[in-house]
Amino acid sequence: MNEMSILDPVLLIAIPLGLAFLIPLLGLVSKKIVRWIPVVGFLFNGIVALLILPHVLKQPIIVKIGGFVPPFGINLYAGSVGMLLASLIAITGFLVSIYAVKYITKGAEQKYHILFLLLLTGATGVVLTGDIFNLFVFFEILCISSYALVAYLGTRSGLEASIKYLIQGSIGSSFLLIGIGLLYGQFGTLNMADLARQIVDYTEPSVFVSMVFMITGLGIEAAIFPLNAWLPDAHSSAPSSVSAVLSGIAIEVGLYAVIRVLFTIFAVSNFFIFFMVLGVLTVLIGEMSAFAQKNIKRMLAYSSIGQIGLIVFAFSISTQLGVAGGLFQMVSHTLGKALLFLCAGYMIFRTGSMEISSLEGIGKKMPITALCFTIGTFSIVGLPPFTGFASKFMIIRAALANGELLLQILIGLVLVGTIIEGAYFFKIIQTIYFKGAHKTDNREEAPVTALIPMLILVSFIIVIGMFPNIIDKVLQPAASELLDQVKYIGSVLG
Amino acid sequence: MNILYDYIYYAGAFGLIFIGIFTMMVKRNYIKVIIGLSILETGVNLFLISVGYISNGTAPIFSNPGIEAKNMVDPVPQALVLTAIVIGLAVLSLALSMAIRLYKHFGTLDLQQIKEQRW
Amino acid sequence: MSLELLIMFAFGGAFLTYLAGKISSKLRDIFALLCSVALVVIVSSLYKVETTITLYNGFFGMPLSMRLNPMAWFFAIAIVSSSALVVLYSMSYMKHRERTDYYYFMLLLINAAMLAIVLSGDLVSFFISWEIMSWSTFLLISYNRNAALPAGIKYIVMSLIGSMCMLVGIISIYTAFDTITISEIVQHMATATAGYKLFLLIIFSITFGIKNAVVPLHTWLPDAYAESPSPFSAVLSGMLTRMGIFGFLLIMFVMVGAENSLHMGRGFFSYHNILAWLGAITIVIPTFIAMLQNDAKKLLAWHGIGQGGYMIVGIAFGTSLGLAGGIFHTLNHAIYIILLFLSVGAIEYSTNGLRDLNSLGGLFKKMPIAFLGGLLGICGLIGIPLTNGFVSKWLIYKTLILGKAPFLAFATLLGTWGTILSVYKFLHNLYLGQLPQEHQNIKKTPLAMQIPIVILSLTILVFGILPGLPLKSINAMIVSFGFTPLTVSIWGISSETGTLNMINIFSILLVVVAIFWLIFQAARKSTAVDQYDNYAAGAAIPKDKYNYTVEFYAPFYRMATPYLRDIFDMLYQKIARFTEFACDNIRKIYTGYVSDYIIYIILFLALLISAQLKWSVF
Amino acid sequence: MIVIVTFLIVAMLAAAVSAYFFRDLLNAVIASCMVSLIAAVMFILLHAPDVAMAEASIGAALVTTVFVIAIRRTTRYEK
Amino acid sequence: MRKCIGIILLIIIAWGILTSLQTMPFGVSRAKVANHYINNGKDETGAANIVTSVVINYRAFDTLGEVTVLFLSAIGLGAVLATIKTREKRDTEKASLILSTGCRFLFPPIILFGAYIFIHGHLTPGGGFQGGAIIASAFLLMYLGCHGEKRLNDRCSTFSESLGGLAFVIIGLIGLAVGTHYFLNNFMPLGKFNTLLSAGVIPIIYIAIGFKVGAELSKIIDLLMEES
Repeated sequence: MNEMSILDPVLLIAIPLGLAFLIPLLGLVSKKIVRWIPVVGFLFNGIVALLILPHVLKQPIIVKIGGFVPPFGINLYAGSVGMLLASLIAITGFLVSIYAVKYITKGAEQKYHILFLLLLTGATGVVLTGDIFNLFVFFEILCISSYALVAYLGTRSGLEASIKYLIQGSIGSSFLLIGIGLLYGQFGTLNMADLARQIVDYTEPSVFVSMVFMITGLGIEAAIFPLNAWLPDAHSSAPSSVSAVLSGIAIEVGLYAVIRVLFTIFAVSNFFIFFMVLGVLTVLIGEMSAFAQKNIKRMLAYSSIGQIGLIVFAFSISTQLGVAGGLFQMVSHTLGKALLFLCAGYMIFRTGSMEISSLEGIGKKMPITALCFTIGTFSIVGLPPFTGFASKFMIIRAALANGELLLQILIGLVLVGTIIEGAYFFKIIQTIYFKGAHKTDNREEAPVTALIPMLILVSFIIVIGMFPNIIDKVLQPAASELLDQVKYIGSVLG
Repeated sequence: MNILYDYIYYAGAFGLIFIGIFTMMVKRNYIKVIIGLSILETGVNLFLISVGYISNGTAPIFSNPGIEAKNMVDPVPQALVLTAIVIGLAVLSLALSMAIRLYKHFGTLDLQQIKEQRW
Repeated sequence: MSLELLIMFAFGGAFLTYLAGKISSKLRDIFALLCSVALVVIVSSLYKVETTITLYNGFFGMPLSMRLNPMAWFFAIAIVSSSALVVLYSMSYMKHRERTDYYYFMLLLINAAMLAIVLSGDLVSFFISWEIMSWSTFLLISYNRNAALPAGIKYIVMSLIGSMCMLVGIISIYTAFDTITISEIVQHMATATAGYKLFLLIIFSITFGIKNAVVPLHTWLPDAYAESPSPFSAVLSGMLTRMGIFGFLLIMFVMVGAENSLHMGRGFFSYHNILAWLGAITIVIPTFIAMLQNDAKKLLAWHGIGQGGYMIVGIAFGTSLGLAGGIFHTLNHAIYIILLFLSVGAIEYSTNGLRDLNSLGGLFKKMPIAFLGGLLGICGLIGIPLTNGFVSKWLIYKTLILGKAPFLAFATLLGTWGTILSVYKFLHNLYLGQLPQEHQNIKKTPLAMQIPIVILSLTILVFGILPGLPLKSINAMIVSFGFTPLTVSIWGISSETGTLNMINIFSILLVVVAIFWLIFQAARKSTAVDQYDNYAAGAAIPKDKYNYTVEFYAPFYRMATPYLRDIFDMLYQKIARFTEFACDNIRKIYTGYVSDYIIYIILFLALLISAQLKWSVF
Repeated sequence: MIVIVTFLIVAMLAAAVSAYFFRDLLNAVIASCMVSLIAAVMFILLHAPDVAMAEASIGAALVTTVFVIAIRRTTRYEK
Repeated sequence: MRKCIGIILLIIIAWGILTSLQTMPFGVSRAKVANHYINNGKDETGAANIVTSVVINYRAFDTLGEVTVLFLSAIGLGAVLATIKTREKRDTEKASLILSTGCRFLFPPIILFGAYIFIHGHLTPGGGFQGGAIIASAFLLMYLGCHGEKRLNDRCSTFSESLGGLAFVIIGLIGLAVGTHYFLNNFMPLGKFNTLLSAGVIPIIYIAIGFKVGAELSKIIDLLMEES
C-alpha cells in the first residue's frame, strides 16, 4: 500500500478544492490563466483516477480521513463503482472545460470557472464518500453550484428555472437531513457500513420512513418521475456547457447516491418492483413529452429523463447483469448526452435561437458539429455501432434473463419508449440535413477548442461501442460490489 | 403527562418543519416561500439537536476540571447542525439574490405569474 | 479472398468514395464503379466456397462470425451485381445534382450493410448490419428533401419497431440457448417447447414482414419508393426489401428448422398456412391498388408489394418446388423491378423530374433503349413465356396445384390478371400513344444509363430461356435446407409431374414470330401514317396531344376506389395521431407552478409512507 | 422548567404561524427572526452552546439582514 | 383545494414520522460513536470543547465541504448579481453624526470579540463559524451606520477568503504528506490541555476558518448592499 501513498483517492477531491480556492488569487494576477485552471484540475483528476482504477477492481481502497478508524471518522470508499464514476466525471469534466474556455465569454467568467470546478468536485465527493452526512455536504455543494450555474446567464428563463430548481432542491436537502437525523437517532452512527451492519430488516416502519426520506431527498437530484419537474427548465435554460455537465454527470451522481443507499445501507429486496415500475413510468413520460417539444435543449432535457428512467429500470432488476447494464447505460448516456449538448450549444450560438425550426440546413454550415450531433443521437437511441446499443443490449439481456412475465412486459414498454425517442431524434436529423436553405453563405464552423472535445467524445462512443469488453472488465466487479453488502461492510469495518 | 414532556422538543421541531413545508406549498410570493424554507431549516436543525439530547446531561465541554465525561450530551448532532446552519445561510443568500434579479426581470414576485418555462 | 477482407473492402470502399468525392467528382465516380465491380469479381470468385470465420469476440465475449454457404452466396451475388449496375447508372443520373458524395457514400454503405447481413454467421452481427442498413436507408430516402421527409420518418419508425422485435428475439434466443451462432441454434431448437418456437417465429416474421412489406405491414413502402431518388429506389425495391425474404428463409428453414416450422399449429391455423394466405392477400390487393396510381414510381412500388406476395406464397408452402419457385422469383423480381425503375429514372432524367402517367406518352421514338427496357421488364413482371418471370411463376403455380390449394392458385391467378392490366397502363401511358408537344426535343438518355438497361434486359431473356443457370445455385441452397433437390438441367426442370423445357418453347415461339413477321412484311403495302393526322367525326383533331389514355381505368376506378383504400395505412395514421395527442398532453404534467412541483414531491413521500405503514406493501 | 420549555415552544410555533399569515413581508421576516431567536434559546436548554451561538449570530442576525435587504430591493407587500 | 391536499399529505407524513420516533425515545443515551468521542476525545485531540474536536478532527471533511459551500455561495452571489450593468444611484440621506461616530466607535470591540471567539474555539463554546459571523455583523454595523463612505476593501477580502481556504487545504495536505499519511491529520503536538496553544492543528484551522467566514459573510452583505 505504500507506493499507493501518492495515488490517494482523497487527492481527487483535495486538489480541485485547493485549485478552486486558488482561482480568486490568480484572478487578481491575470484573467487569462483562470480560464485554464479547471482544465488542468480535471486533467490531473483524470490521470489519478485512471491510475487508481486498475488497483481497485479487486480490493477497494478505504481512505480514513484524519487517521480515525471508520465508524468514528469519515472514510472514503474508493471501490470499482466509485472509481469508475470518478474517472468518468473527470474525463467528461476535462472535455467540457476545454469546450467552455471559448464558449463562456459574457458574465463573470472567473466565477463561472470556480462554480464549474466545484460542481464536479462535489460530484466526485458524492461518488467516493462512505459517510451519509458527508454525502449530504457534497450533495449540497453539487446542488448550490448547479443553482448558481443555471442562473449564470441572468436571462429571464435562466432565473425562473433556477429559482424553481432551488426551491425543490432545498426541500430535497431538508428531507435528506431529516432522513439522516432519523437514522442517527435509531442507530447512533453516520457511517454507511456501520448502518448497513445494524439495519437488519428495512420493511420495519421506523427504518422504512427514514429510507423514504433519504430516497426522496436524493431522488429529486436523480430526476425520478414525480420528483423531476425541475429538470426540463434547468437543463434547457442553463448555458450549454453547464447543461452538458448537469445532464451528463449531476443526474447520474444523484442516481448513484440513491442506488448506493438502496443497495448498500438498506439491502432492499422487493421494494425494487415499485422502483422498476417508477423507472418505466419515467421512460415513457420522458420520451413522450420530449416528442412534443419545439425547443432543442428542452427536448434533450426530456430525453435525459427518459434515459434516467431506463437506468433506474436496469438497476431495479438487481441481478449482476442488470446492475452492470445500468452502470454501462450511465456511461453511455453521459458520453452521448454531453456530446449532444456540446453540439447543440454551438448550433444555437450560430443560429441565435433554440427553436428546432431555426436549425434547418445547419448540416451545410457546420458539417463536423452536425456529424457529431448525428453520432450522439444514434448512440442515445441505441443504434448498433455505438455505445448506446451495447448498453441497451445488456439491459434487455438482463431483463429477459430470469424470464418473469412482469419484466418482459416492462421491457416491451421501455422499447416502445425507445421507438418514440428514435422518432423525434430522427426528425431533428432530418431538420438538420434535409431542410432549409440551399444557400451556404459564410461557413462558420464551431471553433477548434469546441471541436476537439466533440471529436474525442465521438471517438470514445465509437471505440466503446465496438469493443464493449474494455469497459466490461470494470463493470462486472462494480456490479458485484454494489450487490454484495456483506463484502462492503467487511472491507470498511475490517 | 410525561409522554408530552418527552416529545415536546420533537413536537416543536416537526411543528416548525410542517409549517415551513406548508408555507412553501401554498404561498405564491417568492419571498414568503423563502421564509418558509428558512423556518423549515430551523426546524430540521432543532430536530437534529433534540435527537442528541440526554436528559440531565451537561454540555460536551471540559471547561473546568470538575466535569466528568459520563453524562455529556451527544456532540455529533451539534457538529452536523453547525454545518447545516451555514449551508442554510448559503442557500438563502443565493435565493434572495435571485429574488432581486427576478424582480428586475419580471416586475413581480408572484410565482403564479412567473411560468414561462412550462410543458 | 477471405471473408473479412471482403467486408472490410465493402465498408472501406464506401468511406474512401466519400473522401475521394471531397477531392474531385470524377475520381469519386470512377472509384465507386471500381469498388462495386471489384466486389462483383470477388464474390463471383467465391462460388463454391463454404467457410466460417470468427471476426472478433470483443462484444461481451460473444463470437461475431462471418460464414459463406450457398444461400449467402446466392443473395450476395445478386446484391453486388445489382449495386454495380445501379452505381454505373447513377454516375450520369446524379451528374448535376448537389450532395452527390453523400449519395454515393450512403449507396455503397447500404450495399456493404446488405452484404454483411447476408454473410453474417451469428445473430448479433446480423442485427448490427441490419440496423446499419436501416438507418443509412433512412438517410438516403429523405435525400430529396420536402416530400421525402414524412416518407423517411414512416420508414424508420416501422423498421425500428421491426428491429426492436428482432432484438428481443435474438436476446431471448441467447438467454435460452446461450449461443448466437446461427448454425448451432438448430440443434438447441429441438429442446425448445412448441410455444417458444411459435413465439420466435412470430417475432421474427414481424420484423421480416415489415421489411418485405407483407400486407398489414406494408404501408411504408409506396412513399419510400416513390420519394427516394430513382437509382436508389431501384436498389431499395430490388434487393433491400428482399432482405425480408432472406430473413424468412433464415428463420423458417435455417434456425427453427424446416420440419418444426412447417408443422407449427393445426390445419388452417398452422403457421405456414397463415403465412401463405397473407402472401396471397399481398398479391391481390396491392396489384389492384397499383392500377389506380397516376405516378409511375408509385405504381411500380405497389407492384413491388404484390410480387413480394408471390415469394411469400412460394416459401410458405415448404415443398422443394415451392421453395425453388419463391427464391427464383426473388431473383427475377429483383432484375425486372430494377430495370423498370431505371427506365422510369431515364424518363425522369430526360423530362427532368416528370413522372405523372397522365402527362407523358409516345416516348418510344425518342428513347428507344428505355422503351426496350420497359417492355422487357413488363413482360418479366407479367411472366410472358420467354422471360424469367414465367419460369418462377410456373414453379409457384405447380406447387400450388400439386399442394392441392385451389383458392391460393386462384388468388395468384387473380394477381397476375391485375398485373397485366396495370402494367399495360404503365407501358402505354409512358411510351405508347402520342408524344405531347413539349416533349418533342427531350435529352437523349446518356450511354451510362443505357448500358445497365441493356444488360438487365439481356439477363431477363437469358434467364428466361436458360433457367438452369440460377436454378443450379438455388438447388444447392435447397439442399442446405435439407430438402430433396430438383433435377435441374440447363433448359429447365424435369420432374415426374411435368417437365419445363424452355428451349422448345423458345423455338416454337421463334417459328411463330417468324411466320407472322413474313406475313406482315408481305402485306406491307400501306403507307406509314403520321401519328398526328388522325380524324374524329370528320374534323381534324388539334395538333396537340390527343390522348385518350388519361384516366385509363376511369370506370373501374370509380367502382373499386371505395374498397381499395389502404385501410391499414389509415389505421396507422390514426395510431400516429393518437400518440401525438397523448404526447402533447403528457407534458402538461409539468405545469410551471412551483407549488405543483412541491405537491408532487410531498405526494411521492406520502404515497410511499402510507404504502408501507397502512398496507405494508414491501 | 418544563413549563418554560412548553411556553417557549408554543411561542416559537406561534411566531412561525404568524410568519405564514402576515401580508407585510417585513413583519413576516421579523416573525421568522423571532423563531430562530427562540430556537437559539432552545439550543441552550438542550446543552448545545456552540450551536446556540451559531444560530443566534447566523440564523437570527445575518439571515434577517439578507431578508431585509432583499425586501428593500423588491416589493414589501405580498400581493 | 391546494391547502387541504397539503394538509392531508402532511398528516400522513406526520403519522409516518410519529411511528419512527417511537423507536427514538427522547433524552436516552444511545450513541456508541458519540461515547467514543466523549471518553477519549480529550486525549486524542487535546481540545476541551469536544464539539470543536468533532468538527475539526473527527469529521474534518464535513467542515472542508462546509467551507466550500460558503465559498460557493459568495461566488454564486457574485455571478448572479453581476449580470446587471446599470447601477442606478439610491438617494440615501447621510446618517446623523451620533450614529456614525457611535458605529465607528463600536466597530473595533466587536471585531475583537469575534477574534476572541474563534481564537478560543477549542476551549470555550464557539469557533470559526460563530467568530466569523460576529465579524460579519461588525461590518454590517458599519454598512448600516455610515452608509456610503465606508466600504469593504474588495481586494483584501478576496485575499483573506482565499488564503483561509487554502490554509485549510494545505494543512490537510501536510497531514497527508507528513506524520501518519492521512488527509487532515492532527500532526502538531497536542500541548498542555486547556491552554491556549494546545490541541495541535485545531486552533490554526479555526483561525483560518474564522478569517475566511468573516471575509465571506461580509462580502455577501457587501454584494447585497452595494448591488444596486
